[in-house]
Amino acid sequence: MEENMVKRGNRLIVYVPRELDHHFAEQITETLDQELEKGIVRQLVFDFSATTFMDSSGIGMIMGRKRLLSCCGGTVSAIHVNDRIWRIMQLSGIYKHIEISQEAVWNRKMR
Amino acid sequence: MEENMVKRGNRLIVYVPRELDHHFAEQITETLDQELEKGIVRQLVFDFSATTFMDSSGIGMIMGRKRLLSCCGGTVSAIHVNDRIWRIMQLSGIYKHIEISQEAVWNRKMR
Amino acid sequence: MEHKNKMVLEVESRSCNEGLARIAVAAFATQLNPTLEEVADIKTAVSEAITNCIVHAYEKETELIRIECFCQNKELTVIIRDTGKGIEDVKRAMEPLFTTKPEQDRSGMGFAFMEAFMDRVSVESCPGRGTSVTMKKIIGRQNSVFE
Amino acid sequence: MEHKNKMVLEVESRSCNEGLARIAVAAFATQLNPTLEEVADIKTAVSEAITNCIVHAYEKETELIRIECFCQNKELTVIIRDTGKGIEDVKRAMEPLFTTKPEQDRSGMGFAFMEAFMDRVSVESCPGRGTSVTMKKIIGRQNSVFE
Ligand SMILES: Nc1ncnc2c1ncn2[C@@H]1O[C@H](COP(=O)(O)OP(=O)(O)O)[C@@H](O)[C@H]1O
Ligand SMILES: Nc1ncnc2c1ncn2[C@@H]1O[C@H](COP(=O)(O)OP(=O)(O)O)[C@@H](O)[C@H]1O
Repeated sequence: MEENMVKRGNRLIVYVPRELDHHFAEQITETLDQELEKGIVRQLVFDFSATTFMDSSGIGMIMGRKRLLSCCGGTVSAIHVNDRIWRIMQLSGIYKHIEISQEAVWNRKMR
Repeated sequence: MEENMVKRGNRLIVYVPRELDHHFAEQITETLDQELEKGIVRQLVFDFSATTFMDSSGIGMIMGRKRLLSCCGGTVSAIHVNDRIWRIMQLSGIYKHIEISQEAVWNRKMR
Repeated sequence: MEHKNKMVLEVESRSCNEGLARIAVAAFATQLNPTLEEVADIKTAVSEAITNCIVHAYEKETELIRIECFCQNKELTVIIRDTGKGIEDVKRAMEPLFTTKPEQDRSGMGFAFMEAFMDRVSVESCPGRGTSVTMKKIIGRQNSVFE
Repeated sequence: MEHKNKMVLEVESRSCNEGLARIAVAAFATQLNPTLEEVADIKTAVSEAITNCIVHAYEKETELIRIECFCQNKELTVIIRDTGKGIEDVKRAMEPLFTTKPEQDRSGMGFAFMEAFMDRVSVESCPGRGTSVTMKKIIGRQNSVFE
């Protein structure tokens, strides 16, 4: 899981897996919270470029991290979100709490 | 199904579906035998370029058509067969009865 | 001619089986010629109901979840049954944002998503004995919740 | 830590369910990290056993086929059960090229393929009461029949 996170200063990018359900949300939370507890991260970015499926467990995972970061003024955002996932984020109301960008991936990096 | 067969003189090409199991073998047999009964076809070609799965029902279907055509000196062949399907044909011994070509598809036609 | 078919799937309440259940139900739905959007709707709804069995019905225990699928002409029915904890107040449980496990990052949107993505959702539950969630969707009608 | 999991799938004996059964068993096998070759082996073996239930066990009837999958560490077990016609002489039935339905284009290679692609195949049958085929395969050992 660790190879799916990249830290740059106080910014942490999480590369979300292909399917973000309860199973994978729990795995991400476990590693991510260890990182967040260090208290350095202020900008948390979920990169959805590889993700084709998400359900309400994904929403819960993101909102939970948002709550953790809010106490210290940190921000959470989701980038490279496809149409389907954008609509799920709309339906859930999470778009009011985090920044969401649908911008396509131009320069898809090798990870 | 009919759009998956092309007749040119006494030659009939059957474009085999993605998965050639008992279900699809029965469907092909139904249409194909109507054509073969007309007694014109002498060269029957199964084009496997789109096919990724085949089991023993596919072998049975091909051997059955081979028997039909043998009475009138007709031939059966399989073209654009991938590695997996080629091995299945080997295992079954069908390679002794029909001509098999693994040659890749260079000029993949739109069907 | 009428088209009918049936499938029953039983899996253990392990989170690694959530994806398996989605794939199997989506494969069953294929015979109704669904659009990609409809397949995604079905997968989301199934994922919500299966997750609820794992998280709420059985909590830490490994028990069986039963998924029954039927189709009749254009209608798909999926019933997801557990023999777990049950729900005291179904009406309240189905309210958007209601959850009994906020500390486990549950969003309370599970039933809301099932209702958004399927045509009909009904829940029967008996506290201490289990829950069954019945979901129906007409395939090929193009009534996406997003339109 | 030991890895264990279980799935039971029941489908009607319709030929359109052959693909469904392959997909579900392949999805179950995913947790063992199979190679593409191993997935293809499993799909072929499952396809043979399911087809036999449809063609031989139930003939024209629509009855249920039960597919049980287990995994324990690296070993996958798939059991396919029908309650159909049964087999009088199992040893003979398993001989390559033996078939009771040559007129229906059966090749007699069904059991031979199951044995070629799985590590172990055992068949129990009771004439008039049904058949069960148990297949086992160790995943990740790279013992392809083709090598
Ligand atoms: N199968 C179930 N067994 C027991 N309780 C359940 C079940 N499904 C849902 N519930 C209850 O209903 C509540 C709302 O469910 P849901 O809308 O899916 O949100 P969430 O799963 O995020 O809590 C859950 O918090 C739980 O208390
Ligand atoms: N599930 C089953 N129920 C009854 N008979 C069976 C079953 N499976 C196999 N058989 C018998 O065993 C024979 C050999 O099976 P198989 O090797 O799969 O070849 P095929 O299916 O091509 O006939 C069949 O022809 C049939 O008589």
